[in-house]
Amino acid sequence: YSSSSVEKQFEGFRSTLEDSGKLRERIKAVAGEIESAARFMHSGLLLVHQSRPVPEVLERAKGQIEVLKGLYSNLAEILKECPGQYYRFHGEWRSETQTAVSLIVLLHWLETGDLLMHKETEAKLGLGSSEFGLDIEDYLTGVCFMSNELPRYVVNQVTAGDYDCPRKVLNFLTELHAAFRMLNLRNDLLRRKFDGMKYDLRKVEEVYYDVKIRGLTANGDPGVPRIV
Amino acid sequence: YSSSSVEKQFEGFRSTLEDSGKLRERIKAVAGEIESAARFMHSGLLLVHQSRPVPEVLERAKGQIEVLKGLYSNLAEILKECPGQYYRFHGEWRSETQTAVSLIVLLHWLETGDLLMHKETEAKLGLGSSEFGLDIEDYLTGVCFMSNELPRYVVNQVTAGDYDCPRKVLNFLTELHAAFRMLNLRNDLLRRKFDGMKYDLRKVEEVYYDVKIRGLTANGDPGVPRIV
Amino acid sequence: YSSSSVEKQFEGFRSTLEDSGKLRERIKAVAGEIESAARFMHSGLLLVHQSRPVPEVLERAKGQIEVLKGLYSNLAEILKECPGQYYRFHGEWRSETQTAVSLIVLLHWLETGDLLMHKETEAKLGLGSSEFGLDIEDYLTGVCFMSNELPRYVVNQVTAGDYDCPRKVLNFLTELHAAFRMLNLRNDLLRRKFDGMKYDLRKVEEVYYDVKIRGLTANGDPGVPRIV
Amino acid sequence: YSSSSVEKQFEGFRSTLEDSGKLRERIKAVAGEIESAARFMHSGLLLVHQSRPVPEVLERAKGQIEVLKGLYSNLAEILKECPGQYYRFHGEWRSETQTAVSLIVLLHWLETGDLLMHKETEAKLGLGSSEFGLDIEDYLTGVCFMSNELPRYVVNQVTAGDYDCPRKVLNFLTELHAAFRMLNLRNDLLRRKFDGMKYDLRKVEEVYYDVKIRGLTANGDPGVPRIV
Amino acid sequence: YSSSSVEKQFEGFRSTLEDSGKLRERIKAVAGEIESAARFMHSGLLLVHQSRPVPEVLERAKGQIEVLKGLYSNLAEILKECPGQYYRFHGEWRSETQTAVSLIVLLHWLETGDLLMHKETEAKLGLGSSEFGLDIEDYLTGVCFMSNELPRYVVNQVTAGDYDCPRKVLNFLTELHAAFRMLNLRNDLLRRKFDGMKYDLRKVEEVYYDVKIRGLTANGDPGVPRIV
Amino acid sequence: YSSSSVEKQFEGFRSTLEDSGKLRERIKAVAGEIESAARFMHSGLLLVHQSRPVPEVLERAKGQIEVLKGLYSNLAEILKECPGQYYRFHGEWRSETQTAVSLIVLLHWLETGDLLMHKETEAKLGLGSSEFGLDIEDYLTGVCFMSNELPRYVVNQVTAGDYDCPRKVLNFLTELHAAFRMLNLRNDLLRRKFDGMKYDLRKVEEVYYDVKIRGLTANGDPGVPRIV
Amino acid sequence: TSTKKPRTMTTVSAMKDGFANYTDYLNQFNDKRERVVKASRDITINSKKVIFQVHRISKSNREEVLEKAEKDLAAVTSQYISRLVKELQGTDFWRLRRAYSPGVQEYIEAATLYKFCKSGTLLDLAEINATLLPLSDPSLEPLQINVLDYLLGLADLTGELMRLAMGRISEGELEYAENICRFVRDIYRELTLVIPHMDENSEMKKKMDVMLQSVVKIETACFGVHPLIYKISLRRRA
Amino acid sequence: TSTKKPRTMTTVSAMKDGFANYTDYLNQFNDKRERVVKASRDITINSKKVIFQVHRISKSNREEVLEKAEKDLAAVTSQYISRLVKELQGTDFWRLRRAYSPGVQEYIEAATLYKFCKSGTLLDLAEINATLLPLSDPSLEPLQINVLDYLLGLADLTGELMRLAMGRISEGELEYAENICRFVRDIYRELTLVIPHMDENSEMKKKMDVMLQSVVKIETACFGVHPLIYKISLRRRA
Ligand SMILES: [Mn+2]
Ligand SMILES: [Mn+2]
Repeated sequence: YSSSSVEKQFEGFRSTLEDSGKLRERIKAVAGEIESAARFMHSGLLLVHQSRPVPEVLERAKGQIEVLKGLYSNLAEILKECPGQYYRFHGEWRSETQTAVSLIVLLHWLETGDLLMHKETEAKLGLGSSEFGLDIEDYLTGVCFMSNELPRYVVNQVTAGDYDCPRKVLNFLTELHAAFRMLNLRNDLLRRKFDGMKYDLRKVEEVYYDVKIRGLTANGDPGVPRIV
Repeated sequence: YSSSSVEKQFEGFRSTLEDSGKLRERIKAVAGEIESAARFMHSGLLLVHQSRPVPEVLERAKGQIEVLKGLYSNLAEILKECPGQYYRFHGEWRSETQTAVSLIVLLHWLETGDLLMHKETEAKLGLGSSEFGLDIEDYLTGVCFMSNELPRYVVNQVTAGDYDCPRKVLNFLTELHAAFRMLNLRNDLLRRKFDGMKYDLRKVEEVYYDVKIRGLTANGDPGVPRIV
Repeated sequence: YSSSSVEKQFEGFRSTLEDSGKLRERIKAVAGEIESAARFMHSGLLLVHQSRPVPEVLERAKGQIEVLKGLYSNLAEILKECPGQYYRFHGEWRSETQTAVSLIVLLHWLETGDLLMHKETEAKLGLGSSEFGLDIEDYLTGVCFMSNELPRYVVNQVTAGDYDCPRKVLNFLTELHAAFRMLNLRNDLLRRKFDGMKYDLRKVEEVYYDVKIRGLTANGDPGVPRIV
Repeated sequence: YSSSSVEKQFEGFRSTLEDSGKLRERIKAVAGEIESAARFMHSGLLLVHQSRPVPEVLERAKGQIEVLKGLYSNLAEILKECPGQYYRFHGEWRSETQTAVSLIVLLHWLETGDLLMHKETEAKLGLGSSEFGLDIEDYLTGVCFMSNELPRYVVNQVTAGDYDCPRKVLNFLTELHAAFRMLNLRNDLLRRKFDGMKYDLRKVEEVYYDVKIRGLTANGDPGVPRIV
Repeated sequence: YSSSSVEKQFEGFRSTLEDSGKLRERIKAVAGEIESAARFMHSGLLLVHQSRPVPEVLERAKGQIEVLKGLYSNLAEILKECPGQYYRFHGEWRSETQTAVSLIVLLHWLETGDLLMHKETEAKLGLGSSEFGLDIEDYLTGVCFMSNELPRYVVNQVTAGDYDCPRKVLNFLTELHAAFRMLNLRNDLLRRKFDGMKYDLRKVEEVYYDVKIRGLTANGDPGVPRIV
Repeated sequence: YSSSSVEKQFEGFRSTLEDSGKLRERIKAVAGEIESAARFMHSGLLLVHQSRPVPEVLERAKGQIEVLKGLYSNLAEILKECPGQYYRFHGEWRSETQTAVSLIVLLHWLETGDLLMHKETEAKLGLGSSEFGLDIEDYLTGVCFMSNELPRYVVNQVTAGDYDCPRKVLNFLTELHAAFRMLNLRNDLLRRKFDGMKYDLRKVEEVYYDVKIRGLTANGDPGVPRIV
Repeated sequence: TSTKKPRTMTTVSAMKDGFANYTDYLNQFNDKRERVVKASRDITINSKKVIFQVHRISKSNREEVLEKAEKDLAAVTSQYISRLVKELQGTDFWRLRRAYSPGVQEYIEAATLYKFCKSGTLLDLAEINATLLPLSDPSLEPLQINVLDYLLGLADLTGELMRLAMGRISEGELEYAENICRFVRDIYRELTLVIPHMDENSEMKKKMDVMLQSVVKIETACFGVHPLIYKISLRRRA
Repeated sequence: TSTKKPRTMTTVSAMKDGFANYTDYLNQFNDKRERVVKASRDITINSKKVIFQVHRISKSNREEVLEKAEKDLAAVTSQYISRLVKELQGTDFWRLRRAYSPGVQEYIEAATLYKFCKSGTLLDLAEINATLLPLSDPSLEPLQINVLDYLLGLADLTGELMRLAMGRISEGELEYAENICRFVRDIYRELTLVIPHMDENSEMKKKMDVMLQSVVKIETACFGVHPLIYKISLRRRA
């Protein structure tokens, strides 16, 4: 048995792996920028909890979407160098993308009250070409993260005097939860996140209950006598 | 010293162990189907939290009981092949059965306001033959799981305007809790689940309190002055 | 809604659970006695490591087998009260039985140089009736435990001048190991115990070579009958 | 080198260890009875949450104090056999005693509205002799447990129409909390339990404000003597 | 309801708790010094593994016993301030004492080949007054620790040419192990430590085997033929 | 309270932290190169286990020391930009440096049989200026790592026919171990690594014992009769 | 062997000398670390006392409570922080950071809490460091608390502010509570932007989770009393 | 509300449609994953059988044992690896790596072990991949095992070689054992240089620790029988 042939073979492995290592480094750098842009956007969106005028808050956050779009285009460019290896490096931008999705979906919901669908989200991020798309499970995980923000939002909106907010959010979340239940989820992160959505739902139900039982509904639901 | 007798013995062990391995696989497969049917039933029953007309919700859920019945009959069939080994494989269908019990008991309670008895539950699942019955601790654990759903149900019912619901549930849960206290439970899962029932009770008490203090009881309990 | 039927049902549960609790306590008590008898037997058998005359040592140990037999008959008696629940309580006497098996098998090997078969072991313990037998995996685990004692035995026998012992043990263990390899083991503990057997084999091999190198074999210690 | 002296020494150890083992068993047995008596007492006291007439509930619970007293006298009797070893075995009755204390203190509070002092608790349990007293940290932990019951009590009392209860409990808890804050707590469990007391306080405050807002106080329910 | 009595009581608790806290601190400080003296002694005794003249090594180690004695007298002094609370604070000096015992027992064994008895160990540490003695389980644990040093000692002694050492150590350990087996140990640290002694015994047996099979025994044990 | 002043302050923090973040990135890059050079050196030194001619192996490894020296000079250069913050970034090169030290010390030992001291190691790495030195604990940890290689080295040297190697290594390790014992180590990594050195020592003792008992010592130690 | 022996002898003595030096060095450094840990513990205990004192605040005793808190805080600075200042020179400042960081964080917590209650503003790191200048020997580099410890202390402040808010709500001072709520939200938001730039931020990440819980607790409390309690509080004032 | 209702209606149906799509997609993908996992499991079981067969080797039965092993290995390739080939197209190759990696690693282990026993050389990744080419549909990108799985399989190989060496030593084939020892040392050394470049190398790091233990076990075994057993083995051969 000859040592030198082993050595030669490993020499080849090393150079192959070094190349993909360099690619990974470049991907990581872009993922870091995505994370930072998303964080900035998150920080801006947090102002919706502080009764700042919603349109103004949304306008500033929207600016970040453009930044994100640019970064994803960089990412797609890099991945063109290694066709078919999207999922080899997926871990590098996965959680960043989930966060970005959650923010874009939240922003859209604040604007329209509707859920931004997968294809629409892809479009907002400039993705959707055949090679570099938005993974569906990442999209769904992002939607779960978005739902986590809603209980806090409801509490703060009621405090700010919007007594109809709980009902609207509850309808939205109930619908969303029912839609998710159709999915046949594996025992992974997405499943755990979806399980967490149940608590958001319950929490919003309780706020709605608090509001109703205090007779605070906007249009004076006749079924509940107003006291005080 | 005869080596062939050792070999022969181990040959026998091999086939015995393989047989029981296959049996276990078949049992696991049925348990998986039970889990899936229960999940489907659960999904349907959840609609009671959304003020959907109860009878319709219950009707759909009842269909699943038939499915479950069929699956348990399959399980019983398999176990007939290995008499006396019920408890050897019990772990394979244990938690699935507890979930199934909790749903059937909840459904019955929604229909009648009564607790479905152990024998009745066994009957609904087509069990109760001397060989394959419903383990009492599994039944009791299922009842505990069922109690976990009640606080949320009460909250949503009050929101939907049914102010008499807390009183009814509180009576039911108090009774149930008192009955459980008669048991001398070992320090195991069932004990922990029962300990959790206390929190359900407390939560329902709090809702009842909310309703009463606001004078929202359906028939205007005269003991509590309504104030405005 | 009849509360008394609930109460009555739980009354029934209480007595059922108490009964099975008492049964378990009784089983535990017997298992404790088995453990203690096995410990005593072990303590006696340990003397084979100290060059005490083997027949005398074995005679004393054999006495304990009768004790164990009595205890297993008590166990079987108790289990007759709950037919079909062998595996429900199996955990209570499992590890005790594995120890007992290992000792009985060791003792038999010391006497005859042969492996005591499953059926024979069952017979020695007075088991083997259709209702209460010796679980095969327990038997196999006991055999693995027995193998763990052999390297030490070999070392001490050589020290005491029995140079033929390593060969005999090596033949026995090699055969046993080969037989075990035929099994497709699932069970974790048994699998791990079997994996450990190869270290026993290695150690015995080392002693065998040590002895062979020094030409210490052959000169036929007359006190030890040559088997095989 | 005399082996017999070693043997003799270990003979002595065996009997010493067996003696203290038996002692521990006897202590454990009594501790088990204390646990069971406390559980029974707890079960009786729980009825105060169900608007049962308080005096009747208390009367039944008081009976258990006598039982406990007898058990502690047994315990003290046993410990007399091993002077100076109170803290050696303390772990065996520690948590049982904390539960017992919590119940006795609760009962006293229900009767008088006052905190039962350490010395008084000791007296009720027949302790306080120089050799066997009630450990201060056990007393304090028991008091914390007792405070955990109060929020639920308040909720249920208000539901039952006793609108003065929140004020009384709030005063009591505030005072108690302030007193605890004076202590420089080291012990982990006690510290954590005390930290939990603030949630009890918060909950009672909420109920107090609820009741006040609705003007539900003042109209002096005659059945409940106003204290303070 | 007199709040001042509560306050006064807690004032008392505060000072009591602070006092016992200070006591504990002082005990901890002495325990730290014991640990340090034992470490120093250990470091000296280790030289026996390096074929240094034993008497010289022992002489230096003995000096540390005096230091330890002084420290235990300090400890006893402190404990006099809180009679009956030996076991309350036992945990603070427990493992340090076990180490100290192991060293003193080892030193004695190196000098005499005998096991230092419990009473003698107590005497060496200046303990044994009725109030502050050496806990038997601590003594036994120390003896187990001491046994852990013996395999290494035997290996190094054989390397240094003392071929009689394995026999002597083996006799000692066998005796000790048999003596321990008489005890009915609880399932705790001591039990685990004793279980470990088995491995020491096995290792020493193997060294003895090595020596014997090579005919290296000092006085040419006639039972083993020397071969070249 | 004004939001804008908070914002301004945090703006400042962010830019300060970003600056030191960039510095850290540069340090990490150099540390990565150090790791890679050390790994290369390690891979070369591993050949000593394969009976390759030692001088040749050492020569190649020495080349890497120069590479390391260059990298540490880069590191020192970067740290000049942030005086006094050596220990802020220490974690980035800590384990890499420990590995490098272990290799340099091993190489020196293979060449000379002596321990390379701290100052000498510093010099070999071109460190030792007042600002950027070799942390003493890193040096000591490196020495412990080096000791881990020795048992394997001894085994392989003996296999290759160098029967005097165990004695030499044992002397070195004993001395080293004794020197380490003088240190007053905290309960940290270094302490754990040092505790591990005990096993290296024991392992080398056992190899020495194996060699001696087989009479394989180079110069025929007269105290041990050669057999075979 | 005659040529070998002397070499071994010098080697052994070189090893011994070297390790004797290492021993001295480590002993001295460990002693210093011990002193710093002790100082840190004292700072923690006494800062906690200041925090405790601030929590005694109520509508009626504001002035006197804060006056005492100010005095206590000054005592912590002059008695305990000064001990740190003496120990931490040169590279020790970063090397021993783990040893003193808990104390400094608690000190930051106390100082910023006091300041917020006093003036409703966030005490700046620069202000804190300015108060430390007089403690240093003028000939040496003065000790300045680093940004990381300041931010970690600030993260803990939120928990205290939550307790403060609960107390204020109990006493009906809803506006005060709402002011706290705004303040805490701002700090939380700003920290989310700073956190990725912090050295080893896992500790901070944990604190941020706790912090978000505190923020939500304050918001929920404000929600819980709104608008009902508010009316009561008005009634009381009247 | 009349303007609102229709919008909500369409929204709900959009949501439903979207989720129906997601459900289909996930179901299909999960099914494929299941099939790949199953194929991987089959590959593992059958590769283990090959390994087991190789371990039956002894001085007397070399030829026949290896012949059977070769046949078994070919069967694994044609029956089970081919199933993988069919499933893994496009991005699925990397996406489902976790699902098939255990099987492929075991396959590598079996193939390299067989090759070493047969010819004493290391089976190259390129050689393995060449044997896979005929399995692929020629119109599609052919399946090629990736370097990572190859290296991970190689790391496990060491454990088998350890067992092999033990067996050889027992039978007195010391030179064979020493050859294994050299081979394993080389692989270990080469892997230490490759490991930092591997994707997510924590699994590999764990394997390297186990590997070093195997190397040391082989070395210690060689030491244990040297030079005493060696003489015996000579005597036996004579
Ligand atoms: Mn704090
Ligand atoms: Mn393998």
